[in-house]
Amino acid sequence: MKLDSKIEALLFYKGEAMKIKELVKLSGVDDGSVENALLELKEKLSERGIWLMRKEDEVQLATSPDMSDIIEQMRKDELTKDLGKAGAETLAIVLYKGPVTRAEIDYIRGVNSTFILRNLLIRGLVEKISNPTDQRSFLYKPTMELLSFLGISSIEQLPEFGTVQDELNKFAENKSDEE
Amino acid sequence: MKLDSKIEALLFYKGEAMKIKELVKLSGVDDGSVENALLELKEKLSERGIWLMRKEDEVQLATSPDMSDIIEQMRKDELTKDLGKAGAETLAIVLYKGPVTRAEIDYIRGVNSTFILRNLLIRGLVEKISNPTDQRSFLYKPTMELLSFLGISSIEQLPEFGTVQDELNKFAENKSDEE
Amino acid sequence: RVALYKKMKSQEYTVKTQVFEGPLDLLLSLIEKGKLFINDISLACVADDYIEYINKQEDFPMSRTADFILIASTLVLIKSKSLLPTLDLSSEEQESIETLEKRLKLHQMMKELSFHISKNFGKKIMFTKTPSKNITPVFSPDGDLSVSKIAEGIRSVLLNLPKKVAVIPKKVVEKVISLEEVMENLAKRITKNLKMSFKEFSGIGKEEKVNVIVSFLAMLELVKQGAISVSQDEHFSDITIESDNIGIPKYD
Repeated sequence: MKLDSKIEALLFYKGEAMKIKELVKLSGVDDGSVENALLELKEKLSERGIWLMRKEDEVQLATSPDMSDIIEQMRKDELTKDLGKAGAETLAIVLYKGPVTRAEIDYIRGVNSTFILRNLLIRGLVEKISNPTDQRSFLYKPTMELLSFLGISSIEQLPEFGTVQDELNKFAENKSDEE
Repeated sequence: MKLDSKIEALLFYKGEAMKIKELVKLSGVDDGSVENALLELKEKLSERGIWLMRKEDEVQLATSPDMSDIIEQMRKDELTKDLGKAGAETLAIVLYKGPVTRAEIDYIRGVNSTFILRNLLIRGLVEKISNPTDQRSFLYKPTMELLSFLGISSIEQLPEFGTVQDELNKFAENKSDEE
Repeated sequence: RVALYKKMKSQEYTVKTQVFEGPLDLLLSLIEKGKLFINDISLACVADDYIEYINKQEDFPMSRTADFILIASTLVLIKSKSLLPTLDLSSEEQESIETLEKRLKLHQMMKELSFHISKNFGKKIMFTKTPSKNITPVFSPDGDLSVSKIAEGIRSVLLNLPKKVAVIPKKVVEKVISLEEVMENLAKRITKNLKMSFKEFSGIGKEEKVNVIVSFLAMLELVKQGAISVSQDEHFSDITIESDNIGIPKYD
């Protein structure tokens, strides 16, 4: 694969600014080759929907400025679309069992919750905090805005809070039996 | 800006799979134009570091399979790559024969597949949709994530896909045998 | 066919020590070990080994035994038909044989394809863009988000939790019972067909029906191979089994 395509893939994957020297390190070539490849990539992207942006020693891929209106529309759609059954279920687990990891949510629901959690995060309904027992994972919990929107001052006010807790805990215990 | 560039920008911004009808809505043109633009985009990306993936009515951008090793080095977390015999068999059925019901999977495997299917759902490798012909059952089909892990940009790129489809169609001719 | 049958016998030990995921898995491995194609002849060849395998398994869970036995009944049908071409099969029985062959072929096909999946999975991953870390959330509930919607959500979650205790489904129990009937019926028909009884040889009445059938098929096989000869004085009387070198074969 050509160096400019390699760099394009790295920048795409990262999704944010990368230091040029990081690109040099990852692609295993010298600075000059990376500089040349960046020029080539910029040229190739000139007529496309993605641009190569450069600020000092950092580069990044971004959508071209002409796209701002349509992207604004897309963001609005993401924020207003119906939460659906998956949304209600995931939100309910975060409320009743939070702070909770994604793995626990997935296990309880029996399906993967990556995309729905992403949507709940950008909508400010849940937030993620670092997990004190595992550096690599996060814990999800309801936002203050969500609680006040629902009109509950403490989690225990949720309907049948005690019984739901019991059932979820019982289920979580069975998990450790199985493994 | 050209439609294929617009679509590229939308997919880049979104960073995950998008329904084609969503692209139609956002770009304000008809289905046919979007389909043509997608073909054009695929063509333009063919030699690049980013590829266009397609599964039924969904598309997404992803890094070229050749970049797999280098990107894995960038990641902090370890990916689970173990499928086991039961997992690989079930995925083969879902990929080559999907959408399928659990009953059909059991019929071919000769064992109950409830647990393995749950596991694959949690890992986001298969998804279930309601069965249009039977409200009480579900249909299982591959996810975009599964194609990503197999390094293919569409399901037709699976080894022997065409010949297997022909053979399966031959089997399906005496469909009444299946309960 | 006799040669194939003997070849299968020599593979027995390896098969017995293996663990199989299900009946089709076992059956396919018996066929593949004998380097056979999937058809009625090869299925007849492996029938005894299959039945012997399940007889030797003592701690099968009930639900799994049913799956294995159900396939066994079809194998017995196939074997009976191959040894006794005059045996009439009902259309249902004929269909169960065809279905088994078809399932086995599909099973084999998917098992072979699964090797591609295992081999390629995770080798060349196509990664999507890492989600942006600096998106500012905008509080945006949807129109009908409320405490009752949340309560509905959690109820649906609890309802869909997998049940821990595996109860044997009624259908499975029914299947086992119907197998008994199949065996009984088949025993009667074979006896009538040959106009003889094999009471003593097979321990009829004392043994499990499946064993009676297996014994009978074994005896027929030995007759075919010329190892023994059998004679019978009148209809429904006992059979005399004669042989110079092996005496009365001992099958369990």
